[in-house]
Amino acid sequence: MRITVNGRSLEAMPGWSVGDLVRSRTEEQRRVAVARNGEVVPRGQWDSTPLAEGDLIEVLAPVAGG
Amino acid sequence: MRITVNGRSLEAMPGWSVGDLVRSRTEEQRRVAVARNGEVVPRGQWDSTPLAEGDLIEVLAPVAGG
Amino acid sequence: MRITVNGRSLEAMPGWSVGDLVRSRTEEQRRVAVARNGEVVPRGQWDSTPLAEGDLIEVLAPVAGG
Amino acid sequence: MRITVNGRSLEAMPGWSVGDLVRSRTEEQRRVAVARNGEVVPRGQWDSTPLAEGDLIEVLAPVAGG
Amino acid sequence: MDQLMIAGEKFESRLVLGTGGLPSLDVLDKVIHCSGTEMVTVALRRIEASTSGPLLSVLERCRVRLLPNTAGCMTAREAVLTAKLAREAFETSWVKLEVIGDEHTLLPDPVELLDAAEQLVADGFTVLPYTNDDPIMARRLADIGCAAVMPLGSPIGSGLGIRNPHNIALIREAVSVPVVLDAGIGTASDAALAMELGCDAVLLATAVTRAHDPELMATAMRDAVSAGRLAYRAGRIPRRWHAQASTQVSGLPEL
Amino acid sequence: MDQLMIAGEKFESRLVLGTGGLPSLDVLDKVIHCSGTEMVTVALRRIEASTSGPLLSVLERCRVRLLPNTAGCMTAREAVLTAKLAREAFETSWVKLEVIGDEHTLLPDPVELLDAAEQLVADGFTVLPYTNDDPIMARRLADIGCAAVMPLGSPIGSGLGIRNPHNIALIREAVSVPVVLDAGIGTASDAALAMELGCDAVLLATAVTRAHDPELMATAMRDAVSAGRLAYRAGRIPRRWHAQASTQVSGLPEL
Amino acid sequence: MDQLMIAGEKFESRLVLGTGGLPSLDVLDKVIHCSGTEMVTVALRRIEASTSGPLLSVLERCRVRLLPNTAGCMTAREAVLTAKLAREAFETSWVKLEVIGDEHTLLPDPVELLDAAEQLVADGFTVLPYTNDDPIMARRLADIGCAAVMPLGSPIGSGLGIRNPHNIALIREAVSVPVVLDAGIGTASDAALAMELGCDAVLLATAVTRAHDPELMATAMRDAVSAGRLAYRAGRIPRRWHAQASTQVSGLPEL
Amino acid sequence: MDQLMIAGEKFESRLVLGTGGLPSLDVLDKVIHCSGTEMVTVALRRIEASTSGPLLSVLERCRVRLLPNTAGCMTAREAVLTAKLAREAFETSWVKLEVIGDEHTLLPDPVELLDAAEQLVADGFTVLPYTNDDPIMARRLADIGCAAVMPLGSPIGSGLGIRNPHNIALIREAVSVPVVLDAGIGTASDAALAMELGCDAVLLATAVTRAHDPELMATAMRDAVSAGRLAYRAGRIPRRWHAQASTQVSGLPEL
Repeated sequence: MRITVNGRSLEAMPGWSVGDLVRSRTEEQRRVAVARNGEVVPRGQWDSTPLAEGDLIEVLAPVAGG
Repeated sequence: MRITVNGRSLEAMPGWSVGDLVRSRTEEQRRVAVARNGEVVPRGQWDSTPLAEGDLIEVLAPVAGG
Repeated sequence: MRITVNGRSLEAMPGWSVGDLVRSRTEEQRRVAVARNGEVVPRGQWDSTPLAEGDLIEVLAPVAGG
Repeated sequence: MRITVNGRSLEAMPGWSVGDLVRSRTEEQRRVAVARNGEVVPRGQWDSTPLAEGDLIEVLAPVAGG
Repeated sequence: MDQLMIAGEKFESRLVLGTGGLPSLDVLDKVIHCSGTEMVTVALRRIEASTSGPLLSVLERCRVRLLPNTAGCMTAREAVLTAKLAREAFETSWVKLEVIGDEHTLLPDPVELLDAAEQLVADGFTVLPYTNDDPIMARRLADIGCAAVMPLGSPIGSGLGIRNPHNIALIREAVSVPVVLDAGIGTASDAALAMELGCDAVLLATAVTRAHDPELMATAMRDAVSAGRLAYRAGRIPRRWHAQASTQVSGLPEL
Repeated sequence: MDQLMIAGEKFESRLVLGTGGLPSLDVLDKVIHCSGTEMVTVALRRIEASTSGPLLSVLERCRVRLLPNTAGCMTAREAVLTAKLAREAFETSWVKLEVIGDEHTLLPDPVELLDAAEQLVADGFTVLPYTNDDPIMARRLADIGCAAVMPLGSPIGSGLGIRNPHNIALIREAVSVPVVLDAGIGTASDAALAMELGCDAVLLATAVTRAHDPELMATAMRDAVSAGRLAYRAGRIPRRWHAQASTQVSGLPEL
Repeated sequence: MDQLMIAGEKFESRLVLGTGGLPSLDVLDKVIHCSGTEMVTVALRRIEASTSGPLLSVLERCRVRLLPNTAGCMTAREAVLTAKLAREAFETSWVKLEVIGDEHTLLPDPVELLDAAEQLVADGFTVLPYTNDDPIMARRLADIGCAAVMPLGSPIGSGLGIRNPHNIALIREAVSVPVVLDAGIGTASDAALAMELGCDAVLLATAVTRAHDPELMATAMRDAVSAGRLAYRAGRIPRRWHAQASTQVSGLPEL
Repeated sequence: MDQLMIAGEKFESRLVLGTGGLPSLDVLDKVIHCSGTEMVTVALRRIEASTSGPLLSVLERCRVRLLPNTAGCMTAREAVLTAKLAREAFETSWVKLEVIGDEHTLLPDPVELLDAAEQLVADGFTVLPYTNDDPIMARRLADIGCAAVMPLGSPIGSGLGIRNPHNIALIREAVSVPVVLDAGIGTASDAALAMELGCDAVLLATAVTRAHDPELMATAMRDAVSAGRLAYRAGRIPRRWHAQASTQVSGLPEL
């Protein structure tokens, strides 16, 4: 199942959820936000949100800003 | 038939047209423009545009402007 | 003996010194300065400096200043 | 006879005048001014002003200026 | 020749003159003549309040292009209707588009302005919008098809000159249509500065019409716009922190 | 007519042009012609370094008054001697008196300047001193008999314009002789501003001679000085915090 | 006490600090401490590019309110989505709303900004929009329910200070919500001026983070904001054309 | 520590306060306390016109150094005599040397000032001259042995701020003694700017004493001088024509 995460295309494990994806990227999940196909995925729905073919995912975290 | 012309309410002669009204206000009709109920009345349609009860008419002419 | 003190002409007691004059003007003599005919009269010489006919005396004291 | 002309030391012909010197420098003598030992030598006195040992001469001419 | 081109029209003069504020219309033709302008702004008001007779005879005699404005409008609807009435009255599709957001500052309302500009462009008008000095707004106005952009120097009639030259220069970078500095000019050096910043023209009214001597000031503005434009084309010297001698040092005598 | 009068001499043009800094003398006559100037500054240098031939033929052809300067002098003694040599060479008792206090800023030295000015006035010269923008200095120079005062706008050749317009206006209040803004002009609006502040003339060199196109800039400066002078005479509008409508509000339709 | 109140929240400090541009995060807590700020801006980026760990531990230690921004967004849609993601990540509904119209000037796009602001206000956000210095735009943003308006002094990171103080003062007259001067501050006097113009606070980043010594500059900005606010409250003296003696003339001796 | 050193004396505060112009002396100690100053100016007047009692008790209680001025003097002779009388009265050889050339502008007279300064230096005074903003004058005053130079920002009591920052910066380059910006400060940002230009201290009176609330303004000035000094030491960012992002672009999501 091909999805795009932070601009890079990759093969996602079948059955993976947004939560699985986030955990695969960082241990520190506080302060992380996820957008899926242009919509926010609230933290509470990460595990109940399965990844689907062609998903566009952005996994974001804090940086210093002006 | 009561109409409002340039903000003042008045009794219009029955059967009067926009053209009659303009001529009653000025000999010099060049450079004059007329709005009726928020729409332009083109010069060519002045005489074929009868006044109607409650019409809001603005008869405008040039002034110096910045 | 006529002298001028701070712009006003007056009759000085015969035998008066600069010190006598200053004391007649103020009890608080600290911070006071005296000019006689365009020269400073140092505090230490007030009593040994007699007034003379026509003296121009300025008795000055502090004010707030910019 | 050594003199200094415009900052350069040179041997002047015996008997030379300021006028001789100027003529040796330029045909166009209009608009030229001469200083000798810190004094102006008026044009009219060029020929009657002999050069002397150690003279400091400045021969000046116009330039564009701000 | 260095001509101004707006919507395919050529102009020798880069000064657009507003006619409002003159003590009397008697001097209008002299003022127009002294200014050398080829385009003047006019407006429409209720016929009882108008002065059309003398005004128009002067303007026709002077053979200047008329640029009707929409002064006093505070909504896109009012401005669009006023522009259409002006097209009827003055037989021109050119319009100085003003949509005011506030009666104290007479500053333009960007939202209503963009709305009105889009409608008028779609209706075939040649739109010259009076706008704030925001480069992004200027680019938007150009993008929707305005024939020029007319950023303000400062509020109308304030005489405060160009408060933000940096923005005017950025507007010049941002758009390819002509930039006309409109509003705020107080005196000649303001107009010259506008042109030095790269403006293609200057529009002013009050600075001339309410000057102590309108004719003299009209001449001053003619020369100021010319001076500023020539200086812009001539390429000014760079600014230096220290001095640079204007008379050669070489050959300096020892006196 | 609105003529400039210095030491009893009448001038139509209020622009005095410095000739230093031109890439070549070939354009000098064109530059002078475009600027409309009637008086140009010149200097003396050692004859080997001079360019008198071409320079003078141009200046004579242009029929402009020559104003020799004392550029490069740092003491009253040098300046006075230079002025006397210039009187010989150029057959004029007019002098632009420069006594410099510092080689980086080329700012005038007030003490040496006053000393030199007094000596030259006593010797019958018509003295036009290049001075700082201090109103008290200007008044002193006028009081000792200078024919005009020439305060700087900013350092020579810096192109920084008029750094302290307030002082220039105070100088105009302080003296009755002509005030000539000298040094610092970078572009046309600077020259216009100088005249609007009440200066009687502007002296500039670098702004024109080192511009990308000296001829165009010379024309720009001619117009700028004219514009600024006319605006000064015309009487500008007051500055307002808020706006003032330039189109009448009475008769505004309800649309 | 003279506290700043935004959306019902009280602040002792009137300085909002942007954290971007520091050479390293090691000095962040010192800089925050020196500045005395109680609110700092943060952003979201892709997790690979982020530095969340150190950043957040510092910010939590400093106990400052976080103000997420939408920097880099060029449309209302991007900005609204970014604000919602930030609400998730930072658990705050406050947002510094930036919608940029141009990548060179980073100036805000008024149309997209108003659109985004309306959507976010409707969604319950506390919206602090980064806007141009147009008083009409500021009033519109306040009217649609923004908690404050944040007009620019000049382009982000330019250090050009407040290019148009007149507009900032007009904005202060035009709205009743807090006015936060955002962008363009270069040095301490710029921040003091912002407060003297009536701004309720100053937001700056680059001026501190890219200064040669960020800690010293942070302290400078703390004092500058305090100085400007106190001066605003103290009521400055009027400007005079001439002088007014600061030492009494009465009693002056004749020496 | 960053101390100010004048004539071998150390000062923690870089603000020198003039005491003239207060509505009443009751607030003087509060004003001095709020300002944090360590040196205040005083003057001498005929004893009938004086207020010495309250004034001196306050000043002694505040333990501030007294800096007598020569305000009102128009010749070197008057100024020198006044300085000597002040030395008697205040038992200090420090003097703020003022020699005024004009009663409207209260601008210093360079000729009389130099003359007086030379006499007083020769007589062992520590001379702090109030001078114009001419770098050459400043250098001459330093060269003859003044302990500091005190250039004006604008006329005394005018509140016009620093009319020519360029000259103040050039003065800082020109002399090695402390530079104290004296006269013209109107509000906090003016004082901060003075320090950013490299001044070592600021002397002001009217800005505080005639403010609507002198105590608040005294505190404002304390913070402003601190802010400007810190900013000067911190090293400000360069000015840029365009913007520079304060939030990283790398990692920007595609939303």
